[in-house]
Amino acid sequence: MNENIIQVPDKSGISKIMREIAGDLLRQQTISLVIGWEKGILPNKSAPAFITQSQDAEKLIFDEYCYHNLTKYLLQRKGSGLKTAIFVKGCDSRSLVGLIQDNQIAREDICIIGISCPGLMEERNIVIPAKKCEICYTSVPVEYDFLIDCPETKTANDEPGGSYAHRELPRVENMTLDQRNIYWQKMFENCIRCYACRNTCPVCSCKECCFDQANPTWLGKGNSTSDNGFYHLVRAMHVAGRCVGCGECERVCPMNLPVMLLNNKLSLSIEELFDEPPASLSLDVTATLNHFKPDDPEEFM
Amino acid sequence: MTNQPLADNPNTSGQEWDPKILVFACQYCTYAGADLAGLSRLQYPTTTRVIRVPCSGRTNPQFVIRAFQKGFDGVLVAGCHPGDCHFATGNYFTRRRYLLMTRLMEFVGMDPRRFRVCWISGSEGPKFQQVVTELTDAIRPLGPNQKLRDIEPSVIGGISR
Amino acid sequence: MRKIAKTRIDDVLRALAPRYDLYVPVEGATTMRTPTATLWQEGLENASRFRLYEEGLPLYWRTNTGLSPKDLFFPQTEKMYTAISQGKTVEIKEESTNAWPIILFGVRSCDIASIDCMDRVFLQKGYEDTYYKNRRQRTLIFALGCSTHEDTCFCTSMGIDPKASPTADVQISDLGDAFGFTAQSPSGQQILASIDSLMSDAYTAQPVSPDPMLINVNLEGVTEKLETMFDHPLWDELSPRCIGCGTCTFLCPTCYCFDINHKSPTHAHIVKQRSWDSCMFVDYTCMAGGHNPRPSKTERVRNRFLDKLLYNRQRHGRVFCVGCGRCVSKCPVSLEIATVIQKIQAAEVTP
Amino acid sequence: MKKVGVFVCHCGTNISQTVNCEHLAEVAKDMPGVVFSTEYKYMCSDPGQTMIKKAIEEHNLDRVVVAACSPRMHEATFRKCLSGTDLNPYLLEIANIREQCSWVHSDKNKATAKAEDLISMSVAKALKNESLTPSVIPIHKRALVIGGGIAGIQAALDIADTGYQVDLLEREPSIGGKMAQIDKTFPTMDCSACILTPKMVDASQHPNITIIASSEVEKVEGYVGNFDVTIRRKATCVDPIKCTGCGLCSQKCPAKTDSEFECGMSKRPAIYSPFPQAIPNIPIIDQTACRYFQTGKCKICQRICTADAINFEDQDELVTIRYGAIVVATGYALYDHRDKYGEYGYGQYTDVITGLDFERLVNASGPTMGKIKRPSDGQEPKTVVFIKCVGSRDATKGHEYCSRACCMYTAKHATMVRDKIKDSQAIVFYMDIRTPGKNYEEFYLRAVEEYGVTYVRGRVSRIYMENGKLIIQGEDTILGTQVIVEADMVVLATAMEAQPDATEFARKLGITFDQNNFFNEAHPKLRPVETFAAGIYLAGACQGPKDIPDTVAQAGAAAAKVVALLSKDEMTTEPIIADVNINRCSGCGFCVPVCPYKAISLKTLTERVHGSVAWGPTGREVTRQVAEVNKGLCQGCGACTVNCRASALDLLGFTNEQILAEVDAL
Repeated sequence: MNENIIQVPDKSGISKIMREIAGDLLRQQTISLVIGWEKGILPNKSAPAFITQSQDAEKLIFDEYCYHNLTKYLLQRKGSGLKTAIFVKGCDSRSLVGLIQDNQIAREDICIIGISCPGLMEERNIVIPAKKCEICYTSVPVEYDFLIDCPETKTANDEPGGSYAHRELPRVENMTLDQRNIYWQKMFENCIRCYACRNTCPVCSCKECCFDQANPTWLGKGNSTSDNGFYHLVRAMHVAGRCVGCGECERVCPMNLPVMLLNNKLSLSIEELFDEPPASLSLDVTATLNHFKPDDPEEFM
Repeated sequence: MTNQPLADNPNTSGQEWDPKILVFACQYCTYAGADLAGLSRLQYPTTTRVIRVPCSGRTNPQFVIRAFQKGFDGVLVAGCHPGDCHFATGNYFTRRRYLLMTRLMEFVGMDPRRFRVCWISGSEGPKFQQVVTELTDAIRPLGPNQKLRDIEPSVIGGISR
Repeated sequence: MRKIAKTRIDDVLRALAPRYDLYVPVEGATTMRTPTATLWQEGLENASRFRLYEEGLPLYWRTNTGLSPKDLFFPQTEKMYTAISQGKTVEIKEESTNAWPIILFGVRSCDIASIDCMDRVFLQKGYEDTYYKNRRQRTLIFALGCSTHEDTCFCTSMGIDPKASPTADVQISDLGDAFGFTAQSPSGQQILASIDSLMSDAYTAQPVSPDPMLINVNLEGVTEKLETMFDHPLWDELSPRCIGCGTCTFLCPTCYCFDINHKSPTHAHIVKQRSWDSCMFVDYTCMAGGHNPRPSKTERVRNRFLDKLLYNRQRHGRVFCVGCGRCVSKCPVSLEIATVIQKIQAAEVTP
Repeated sequence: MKKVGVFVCHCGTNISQTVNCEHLAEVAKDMPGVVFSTEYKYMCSDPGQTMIKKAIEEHNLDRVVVAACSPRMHEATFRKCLSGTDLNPYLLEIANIREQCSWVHSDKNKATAKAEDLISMSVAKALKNESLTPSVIPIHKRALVIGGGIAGIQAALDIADTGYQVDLLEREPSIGGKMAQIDKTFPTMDCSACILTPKMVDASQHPNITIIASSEVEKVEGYVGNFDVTIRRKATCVDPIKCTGCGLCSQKCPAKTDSEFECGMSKRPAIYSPFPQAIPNIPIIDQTACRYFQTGKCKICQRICTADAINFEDQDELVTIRYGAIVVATGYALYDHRDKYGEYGYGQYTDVITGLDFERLVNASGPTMGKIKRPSDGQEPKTVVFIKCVGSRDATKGHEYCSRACCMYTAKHATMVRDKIKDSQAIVFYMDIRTPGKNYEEFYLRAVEEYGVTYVRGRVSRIYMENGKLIIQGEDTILGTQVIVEADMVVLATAMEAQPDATEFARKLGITFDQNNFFNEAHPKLRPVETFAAGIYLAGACQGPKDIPDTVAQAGAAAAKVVALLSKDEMTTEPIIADVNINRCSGCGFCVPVCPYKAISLKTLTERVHGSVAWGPTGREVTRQVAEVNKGLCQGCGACTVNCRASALDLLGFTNEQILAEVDAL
């Protein structure tokens, strides 16, 4: 049908097509950078790759360890007018839409090469699907210029609400208030505030984060259970209605904290309260907290 | 009271403990309602503190968490009734934001009785009295808030003594 | 060498715990010391780390812990003193010190090497850091030789023997089904003597050796090469990938940067504290006027690796990488030191 | 180091009876930053204010905290006091220890402890206060009045008389509005046209008034003093400059359609002026009725027009004009009972008419030349029944509110029936009689006593036809009996309601509306003609149901506000507004949709990037967008500050730092 959709026989064929497209784009010289993945230091490690020369396109790969949501790297080119091509999985594509909606990148500056994602694997245990795939809403990118279509594509949860199925969510919701408190106290206590979750989050696109500011001092440099709680709750509110569920925050956490759970809870609440679809599925929706309905639920009389 | 570190908060035993309540009041409705409560000499607990904001839409959820961190036992965010906002739409955004915020707070184990959002108009002096009194009464049996509270020592990890 | 069956290691810990503050490697799952801690077990596992020993804690003996033991001597946030204003006067309250002895039990060779790095910074540079010293000088270290390794480990490349740490007070060796204990200092000898009744002889036992490591890097000549590489295009090539988080620095057992700040629980009351800082953070070198001498990631990434491999060698006499593999494992974007050393070795330099 | 002075007021004994003011003044001295504190019986009095001024001078104070009554009471007073010194008035903070402390607590120790906390909160905030300066915006000296009814005409005349230019915008072909359709006015029984048409003529001849008829507001941009209003002049197909108003075209036009002005009770041509006294007296072509526009053939009007004024090619035209102030006088619509009141026949009985229909029936220039004839057969009705509150005070079918004018005009109508038809009977069904106006009660009594109008208290439950007669079935709640009346005609007093497009129009202007879609005044008592949008004022029934005297009075009031505004060359705006730190702003634009005043927009910056970024922007120049706050439009609500995740937006006077300082102070 569409000439920009390239069918591959199975997932092992994806890398080859990626190299071809990237090489072509760079040769045409309208695009000066391609962001994709390359092989890392270990067999179960892949890493972001930045390709500027067509001959380097051979480095590109796609395998079950290409977790990285690359879209936030586009902010480094913000406002330059330079054209960038970027590879996205289904989950990544939503954050790309989010970045466009947040006025951070211009659609016309980006060439989106989508990969309909055959699923990722847990890095430490190569037979278990990656955690982020459990809350997958769409493995096929929602926005693309080229699509590498892989028949092994599967979406874990394509029914409504499925993307809120963080494995911890029902368990924590069913806890008593005190149990939940202990659960989160522990999370906040163990957090080392390395800010990996924030820095990797594609909807945390602020120029200067409020947690880094000295005036006002929302949060000091010191680490305490209370301050860590402040950080996680506020971050959850800041991404409320915009979190695309790419799961990067939880993947990058060096302390293995269930960071994504708070966001997942809020996404679920948004669907229940305001009957709004998951964030950034298309370019023409408004973020939850940027509008209201006069007949929103009233609980505060 | 002011010059004492908060860690010295009186404990739950004894009748006289009243929870510390912080109210964020919009200046056009709730703050006026609180003033009206004063004009009508309506009595309410002395442990209520009001911070005046122009509109409930100015009340950043970050202020609320900060209040709990700093040792308040309950927080009330109050503004004009939806539709009556002096700034037309401010409180509709407040409502949306705090519908989420209340769920988030409960999800992390904060007792929902400690955190309320309420619409109190400038003519509802008695309602102001009633809401802060109810809030105080509801929190009293729960004791001082420890959740999210910034308790010293702030050391995490490390050799513990 | 004396030994005890692995299944009876709790006997040793139980015997030591009343006399020392005993810190042991604990799995992430149940580090919450509360009666309801079990609710955590079925869920996600946190990173393992050292905790004060308590009966029933699930101990982690497999490899090095997720979080290095550096926070025991150099806590992430440490209270320095408290200032309380009374009227117009200010009263300063210093933190009290303590002499109770500490045992750090089951530390791996890489982390022991990192403690040596920290000692060089905090104790041996002509100035003794009182906060660090107070904890360090009353600590006895029980090293634990590795019998296996993570995929990400590369201590052998850094010249470290995963099975032996001569500077530890006691060396524990993995004998398969038992732990073997060898005293390496008089204090170590004393402690071992006090628990000798729990153990039996292990004359012939050989410690289990780990398999060869998957990551091998060549450190040779790296320091010297880096001296010429300050303006090398390599940094421009590497830095875009960095996301500027503090994972590498906070997990790194040899990173020692801190920031002195304060918090005011009330406005009449200030706690001066110091907390870990990360050179990967944008505001790390930001000056009061707003100027930042390392304004972009290129400068920050360059600084981190020059610091690890060049500056610290010049300043403190050794490379500040012990091959623990934590950054290799946890850097969200695989911009870790092993890869970087390989790239440095491969880089072309014009003399 | 900042130097705070604390001034504790006793307020006579209002504060001091439950709060130990001397103690407060004593402990305040030890609060961080405080260098001076004192107490006094009445801080707001002259000696009190002098005390503050002297202390500022003697102790070099740079922040002032007054612990007294509510800031809503005396913040302005004390700010004024500060502006008489070297201090900026916004360096003041008030601790409310009266309304929110001494008056609501009785335990003196606890109240004093609370007052101490309140003062330390204020001191903590004051330490973060900064000098704020109002900004100055120019005032464009031209006003726009939207709506050419009596409200708009009056407002335009009043503004124009003071020498300012006014544009009077009307969407119909002529000004005059509803009042032009009314026959007589209560309680004086003046001929409505006789008092309205001179005003219309005045307006058309006034050198400062420009009437823009057949036009609507398309778009409103800008802010007080500087509104840029885009006006759509609808295609009328008649050149207003060439047209002499001879009326020949209307006479010869072969197409006929129902006359809106006559409530559909007579016909008008397709090229028409709505009524003989229309101003401007230029006909327009109704394209939906015009034979040429419908069939492509005719053009009779063009052929006979000696002035060559007919232009079938006429197109809508957009013009943008700048105004300093806007008066909204868009009037009301009448409640349509037909689809709601089944019991009154859903409009199927032609002899069940509305009050406005009746006005045309009794008007000498109306369809019956002033003879009361019923629409169905042109017979003179002998029994006329009036039903009040149709759609008013009826939450289930219509509106909850009272339409205010119906009691009086029904009395007027009933009087006219009795007056004009000698042997007639006028029966009024009512819920209550409301006559709150000068000479209104007398007028009603005259209807009952002199004219013999029968008033029946009760609702009509049903109207039906029997033997050619309308049978009105209702109850008399005073006698407690069923009432059945045979009538020839029924007149319904239908409710006044908001214009059908009121909400859409309000959004265009950025003003608010109430649950009934009437526009909101800024304060129901104290700012009855202002809206929340500075520079936009209300006149007449668009704000709520009103009779003519109230409408005219409100129009005059709105005009006075406009004149007060236009008389200044520039105005200062409240400095408590949002402020952008562009270094933090990422241009995400989340602030834009939450601003109720459209005060925030994004602008594009070009700047140099420091440091090196591989494959980053070449030449190190990037463009980026940042938020910009329009100081004239911002009203200081602060909604944007919360939606700004990066705290790039802050609200001066209520900054994040200030509020956090208050939270932290306890």
